[in-house]
Amino acid sequence: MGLLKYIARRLFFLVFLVIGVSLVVFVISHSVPSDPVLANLSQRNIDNPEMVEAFKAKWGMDKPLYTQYFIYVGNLVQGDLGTSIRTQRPVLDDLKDYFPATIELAIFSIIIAIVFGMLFGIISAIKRNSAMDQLIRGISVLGVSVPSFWLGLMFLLLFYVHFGIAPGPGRISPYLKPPVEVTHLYVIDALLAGNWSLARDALWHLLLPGLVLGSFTMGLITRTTRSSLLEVMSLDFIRTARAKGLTEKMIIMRHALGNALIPVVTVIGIGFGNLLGGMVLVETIFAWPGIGQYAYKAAGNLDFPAIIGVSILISINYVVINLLVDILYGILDPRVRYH
Amino acid sequence: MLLRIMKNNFLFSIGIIVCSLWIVIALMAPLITPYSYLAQDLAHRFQAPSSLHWFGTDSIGRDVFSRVLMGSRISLIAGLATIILASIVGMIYGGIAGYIGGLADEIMMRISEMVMAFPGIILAMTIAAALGPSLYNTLLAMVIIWWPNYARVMRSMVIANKENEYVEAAKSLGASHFRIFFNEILPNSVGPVLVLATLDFGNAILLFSGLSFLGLGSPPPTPEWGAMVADGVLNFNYWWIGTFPGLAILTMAVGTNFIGDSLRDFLDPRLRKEL
Amino acid sequence: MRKNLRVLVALLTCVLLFVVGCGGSKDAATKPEASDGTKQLIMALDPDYETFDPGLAYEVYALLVLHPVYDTLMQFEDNLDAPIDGIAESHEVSKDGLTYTFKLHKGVKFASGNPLSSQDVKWSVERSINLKGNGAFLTDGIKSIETPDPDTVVFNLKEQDASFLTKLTYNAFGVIDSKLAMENGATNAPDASTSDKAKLWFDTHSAGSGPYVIESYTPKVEVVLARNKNYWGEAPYYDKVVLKAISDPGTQLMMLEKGDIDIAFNLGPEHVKQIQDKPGIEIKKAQSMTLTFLLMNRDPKIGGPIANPDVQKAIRLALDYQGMQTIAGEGSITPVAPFQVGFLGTLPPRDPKTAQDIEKAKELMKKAGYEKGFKTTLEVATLAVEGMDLPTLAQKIQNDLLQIGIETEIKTSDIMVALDPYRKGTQALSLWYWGPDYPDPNTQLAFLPGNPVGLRANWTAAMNPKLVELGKKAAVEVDKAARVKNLEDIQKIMDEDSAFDVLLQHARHYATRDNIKGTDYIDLYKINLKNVSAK
Amino acid sequence: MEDNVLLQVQNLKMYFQSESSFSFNKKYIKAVDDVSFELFKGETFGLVGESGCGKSTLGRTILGLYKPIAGKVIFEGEDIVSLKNNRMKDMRKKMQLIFQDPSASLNPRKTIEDILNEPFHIHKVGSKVERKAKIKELMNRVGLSEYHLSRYPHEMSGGQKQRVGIARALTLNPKLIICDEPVSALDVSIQAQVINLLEDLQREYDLTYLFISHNLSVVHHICNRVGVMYLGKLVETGSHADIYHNTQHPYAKALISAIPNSDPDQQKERILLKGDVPSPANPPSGCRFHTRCPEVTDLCSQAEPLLKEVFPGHFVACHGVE
Amino acid sequence: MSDDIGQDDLLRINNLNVQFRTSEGVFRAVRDVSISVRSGETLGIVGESGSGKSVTALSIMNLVPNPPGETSGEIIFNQQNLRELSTEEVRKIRGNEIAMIFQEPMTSLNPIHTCGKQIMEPLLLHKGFSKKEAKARALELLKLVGIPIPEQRFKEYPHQLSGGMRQRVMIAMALACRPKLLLADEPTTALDVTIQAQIMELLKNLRKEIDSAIIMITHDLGIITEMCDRVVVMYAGQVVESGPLKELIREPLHPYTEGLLRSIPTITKEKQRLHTIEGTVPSPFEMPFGCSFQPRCNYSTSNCSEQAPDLIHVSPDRAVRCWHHVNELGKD
Repeated sequence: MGLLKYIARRLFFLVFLVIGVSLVVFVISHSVPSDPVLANLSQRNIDNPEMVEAFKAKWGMDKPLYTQYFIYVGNLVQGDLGTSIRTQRPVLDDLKDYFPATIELAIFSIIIAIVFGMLFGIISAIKRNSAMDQLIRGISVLGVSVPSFWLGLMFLLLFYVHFGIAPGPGRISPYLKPPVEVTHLYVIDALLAGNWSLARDALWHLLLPGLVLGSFTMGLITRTTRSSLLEVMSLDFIRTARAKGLTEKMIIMRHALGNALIPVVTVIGIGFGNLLGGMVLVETIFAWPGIGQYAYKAAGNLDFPAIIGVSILISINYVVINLLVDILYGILDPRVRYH
Repeated sequence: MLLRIMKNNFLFSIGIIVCSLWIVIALMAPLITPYSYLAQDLAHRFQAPSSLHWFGTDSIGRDVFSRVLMGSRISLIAGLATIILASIVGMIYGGIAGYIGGLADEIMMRISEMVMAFPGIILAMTIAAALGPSLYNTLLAMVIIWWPNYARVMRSMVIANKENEYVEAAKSLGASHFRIFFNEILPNSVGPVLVLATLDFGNAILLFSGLSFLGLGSPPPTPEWGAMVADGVLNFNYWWIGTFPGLAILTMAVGTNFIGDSLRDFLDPRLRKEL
Repeated sequence: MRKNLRVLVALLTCVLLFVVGCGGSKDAATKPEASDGTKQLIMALDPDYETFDPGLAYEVYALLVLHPVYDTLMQFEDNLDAPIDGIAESHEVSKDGLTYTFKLHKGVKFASGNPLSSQDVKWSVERSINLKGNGAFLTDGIKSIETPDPDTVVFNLKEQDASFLTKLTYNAFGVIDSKLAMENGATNAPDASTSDKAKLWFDTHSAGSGPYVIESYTPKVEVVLARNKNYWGEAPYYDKVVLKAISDPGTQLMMLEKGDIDIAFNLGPEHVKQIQDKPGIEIKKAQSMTLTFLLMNRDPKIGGPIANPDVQKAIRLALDYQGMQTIAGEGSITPVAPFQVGFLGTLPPRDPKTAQDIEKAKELMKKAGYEKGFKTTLEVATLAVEGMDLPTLAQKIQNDLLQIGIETEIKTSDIMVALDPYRKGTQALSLWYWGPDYPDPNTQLAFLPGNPVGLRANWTAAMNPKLVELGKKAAVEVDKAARVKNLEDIQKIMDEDSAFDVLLQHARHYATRDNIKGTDYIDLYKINLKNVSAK
Repeated sequence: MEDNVLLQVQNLKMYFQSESSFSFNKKYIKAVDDVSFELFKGETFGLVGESGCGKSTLGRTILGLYKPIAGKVIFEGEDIVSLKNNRMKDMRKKMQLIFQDPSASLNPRKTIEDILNEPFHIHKVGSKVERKAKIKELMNRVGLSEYHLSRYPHEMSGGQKQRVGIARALTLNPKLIICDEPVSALDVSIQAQVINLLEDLQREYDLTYLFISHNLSVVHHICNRVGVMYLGKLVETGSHADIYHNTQHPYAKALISAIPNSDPDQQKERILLKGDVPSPANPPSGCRFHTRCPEVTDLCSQAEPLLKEVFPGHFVACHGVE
Repeated sequence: MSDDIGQDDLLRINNLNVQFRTSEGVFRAVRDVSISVRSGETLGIVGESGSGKSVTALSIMNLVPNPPGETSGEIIFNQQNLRELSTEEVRKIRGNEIAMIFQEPMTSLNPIHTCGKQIMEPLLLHKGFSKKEAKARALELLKLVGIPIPEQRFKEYPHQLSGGMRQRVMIAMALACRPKLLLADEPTTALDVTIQAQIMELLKNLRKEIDSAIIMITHDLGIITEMCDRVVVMYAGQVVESGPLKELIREPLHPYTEGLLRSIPTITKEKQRLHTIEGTVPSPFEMPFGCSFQPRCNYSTSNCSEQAPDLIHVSPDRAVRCWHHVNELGKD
């Protein structure tokens, strides 16, 4: 019951979030010295006042800002995010097209980050202060320190261009046809279609961008797992477990790890949020047709409906992920009470 | 204390050495660069690394080595400015929210959460696109993205310290809110925020270079590392153009993170406790 | 506990195996022939198209896709001087130059199987007019369209227009299957700009009679064109053409080297150099019609010292054109005035070796009273023009101007942001590029004082009445020789007095695998996809 | 007799909200619920009870650290609950608090001298020289040396820190000191030192103590009168002798019998209470003790017993006591 | 040092030393401690914080954080020197033959496992019970320690229980394998007075039912008095006095014990000024010369500050570490 109430509260917050985010972009859009009209009409049409008026009327720009905003929120309530000035398509359709690519990559890299990060963190904590520990800590620090755009460049240069062992940019090899879209996640769609080679190709294409994108989160998870495990190992109930005669391995697996994972879950949430932020850079390098590139283009074109759309999407995503993290928290830690 | 930690901690020592090196380079940059970071030489563009140009030359024949060295100044300044400004804003905001508590706190924290939920890099891009890319606008965007972290830490510290008995002691002596906040709570709360800020330095440099990679930093010919990597992507097969500035970002971030990581271990009393 | 560990290890092994297995089982470096034997052309480009609605599209790469999909009355084969008949069998121009009559090929069918008639032509053009899209200005001169019979279309113009046949090559005049289009929400009604609902449909479908149809379009990913089975002309070689959206030239290059793609279209001069000796690759170079120029404002309130004509001339003399051509890459040239080499009446380009004259430039600065120089801002948009990074060029200019004492601070902004002050004429000194609206020198007259581009530098008609007069003459002159004379005079005057300095006419660099042909450059279409085939 | 009263607490109620402020059905923790008692000049009044019974909250509410939701705290004839800020500040000089945890009650970033100077700063009293003299005097009085002044709290032992806390409470010459478990955190041998010090100071400075403790032995030793609290209620008050030798309330009886016996020869009958203390957020109906009371009757769960004077000066709140 | 207590001792600690190397120097937490416990008896170890009583208990279980703890001496349990056994062998004794109850029931139980699971754990581990058997036994144990509705508590998490209940669960857990020796480290300190009484009563009753020896470690002489047969008094890492409870309380031999007894306020005593032991416990890094208690001792003589006294037996059952008694013995 507490949980449901909590979820309801978070969803209630979402409403404010969406309003807040859209308001911020609206305010920015009003304070912009340049005019999206000029940015999106051809040179010839700019000189034609009739065209400009028509354009403004079409996008509601002839009305005062607050009216525009109310119109926007009104549409939003009906699930209409407006139409992108740049692509002239409903923003919602655009997001539907771009988001799955981003999500596929994000999920892949978060899996890599979690698996390796936790494994490294556990080894590092168990072998505290050993050479192994130092090595892993070094790697994790490298992971959080390496600029993703540069790492992407280096990976492509080395593994694609130089050694030719990794696939190039894009979601699948250029000569392949994308699978019939069901979930819009290529790997899964290809598997659903029973096309193994395509699934493999799509997965293979996820590797480099996934590694690049996940490196930061992996470092973060390694670090947190290590320190959290070390901290838990110094707690009283570990002493109790020892007094019961449990082996070190049992103590770590049964008593320490479960408790140590609790803060790691938070970090995974943060990491997932970071992934979406880092997308812009990685997608640029890997020609990944995702939300990051869309946002980049939208920002450059002052395409405010699109910017708001992306912002809302990512904000909602952030809240949802945090909500999932909180729920997971409750599963991992019976002490958690939602309020 | 520094030496004592250094003696026992290999990674920390590396961090200190790397960072000091970069600080020295940044301070002395104009004296030690072999060429002017602006000098163009179209006859010698795209030169591979050699004894003349250690890191090669770029698309208009500038010495990449000199530009990388000069670039350290911008990165250091950007990193410092961001964390200082963001931590000041965050500390004030979080301090107030935590001290007042109740509904005001709830509202203030929801607002900061909203900022955190807002995709930072998109906000930065929008600001840069709207106001034009420049160092100041980029810093502004970074501070806007960054302050809620500090606000959160500060708030939780203030809330924790507010419950301390020495605060009650001051209250029972009749101290004003102002005095309690500035004299009792603040000095005991800033520590973790400052630690967080130190740890964040590397992240700030990374974010800044990412933004300048997207062309949102200061305009050319400023030798910004991120922009130089972007130049390297444009001139793909001349690997040195992008590789060295990227390595510079990496080493600086690694250095600060080594320090931060070890510092965290050292300052965390739960890990430090020996009994 | 052991269970947990085992699960973890198993999970990890799975991930590793999968990853390694994928890598081992597949050779990323070769492009296998499609197993079903379909012939497929893959081209990588950095596209700017936003829509494939022929009535709305007006982007640089729009015609690359739309030309092979929608037939037009006129088209270019290889020479931009002279358009030839497209779906029109023949055409006739009335004596007064106001009536154009076209006879259509008989028995042409759309890809849908619907027959193509003059009604479709009229409907399509009227839709373009009423949609008021970005390319609609091309239709501005049309007074009325008549269709005396199903094979004949007559255009009545409001006034003489020497470039009307050229304009007809654009997709705004592409012939749409009106029946099919109307089924999908299209209309040619006067209020089409609001009542037409077919844009989204057109983005992923097509209703043309060209050799290809749009099979699918995934924004930011690819456009797939498939062979039109009902095509009336000679069938193209490829069954499918895939246009991959890959914005980064370096990536395009890598993929071409690997054989993943057949054409890498957005290469810079430097990229080309890198693959000069690579086997299996053919480097293509062509004269592009894109200009890069420096805008110098004539309004002292905006430009300050820049507004002084002597200073502007000094700047023209101070720049190192040879160096700039090095940056822009082999094949780039520097026209004297904003008229592209390749158009009718264009003067031979500057000799880059002698064009720079610092001494003279300094004298002019002294004459203007700025012997000690001054400070100003150089505004530039962050984008690449024909593979050349504009901010890089700006840094070169910054360097050159320093020699005559002009200290500039570069201000970069996104193109969409920079366009605003540019169009409002509030930039003192800025670096811009220009592509012709349609392939005719008349489109360049916009640079003259008092004309739209001229006014962006606040170069008003009053400042050079002679030039204005010459320009007016050139616009209406029908006689070819007189037109050439006129245009040459304009260029000569502009070499002496102009608010612009044309820096470069770019070369277009691209590369293909060496086993294909028919990939020659033609500015309007970029590559005429219909003509591409295997060697 | 009335002149002797220093402090009167009348029907004091202090509730805390348990849910966050956005919640609609607010729950309250009734930490102090309708408590009344008096404090006479120069006496030591002991307040005993288990953790969560509200004794510390009561002490802090009397001091004005919490704003009570109802009731009066009359100090020297003036209700301090309704006092305005300035008057309240003056009043604070007369009432001071000594804390349980000497490490937590001293700001770790200040030297002992700073800590002792703070009361003067806040109230802007005394010249520099006067302040210095007073601090020195106090330091000597609580058994610390002058060289301790430059130390930081973490450089001192628990007993020494508690002495600093006592010295701080004395700087402004208060009349009432609320001692909140002042010796609980100390080692046995130090505990005795501090208790003796408190007793000496009371005599010397004419202090009145409100002595809050869970340790009935300590309270037995130091207090003249005692109040026993259970779940926010005062269940029995009376003189030292009343409480320890004529115990009336079943809870007080159980509490006293629970004290570990320090005489190995004396075997005593222990009253063991069932179960745990219920949550103050949801206290039992009627008599709050009825869930654990060995002498419970039907009435207990229905009606709340009032504090009645069963013997002169001896008040008990129990249906079973006539 | 000779130890003439019989061979029937369940546990005998001989000359135990534990020291920690810290950045401030070497901290000798336990110095030359010898203690013995017979089967079935309850031994109290009393001392103030820092007296080394908890570390002594932890060393028996080999639970002293190691490194940086360094231990020497013998710990003979059941004729085996635990210090010579392998880690694996000691582990098999822990929780099985020797069990321990800790002070903080809140932090000493794993918050993410149910109480039942935690009680079952040693049974599954040491006794090879099936899950079903273990559960049955766990429920039995819960009943034994006086937990109402054991079936429900079995499924609950520690945070759902009150402090007293948690301590009962801890006790149930410790008793699971019927240990021969139970170490209770301040088992009631964190509890409220009435709950403390409940737990003490429980332990007293259990002592009759289970036949384990108990070592009760506490700072509270009251608890010792109620529970123990024999008492060991520790000060600054050393045993200063030991003996049967009643004798020791009635006639303390060491000045520290005497001071301690006199400084505790009790409700049975008349109200009078408390006796105090002046000064504070010495810092472990700055141990005074000679007798550790000498700076605080009222009877201190020059001898006391020059040489450290040994623990000497004044009678078979009683030992004290004080020069005055050495001298007295010498006189006799």
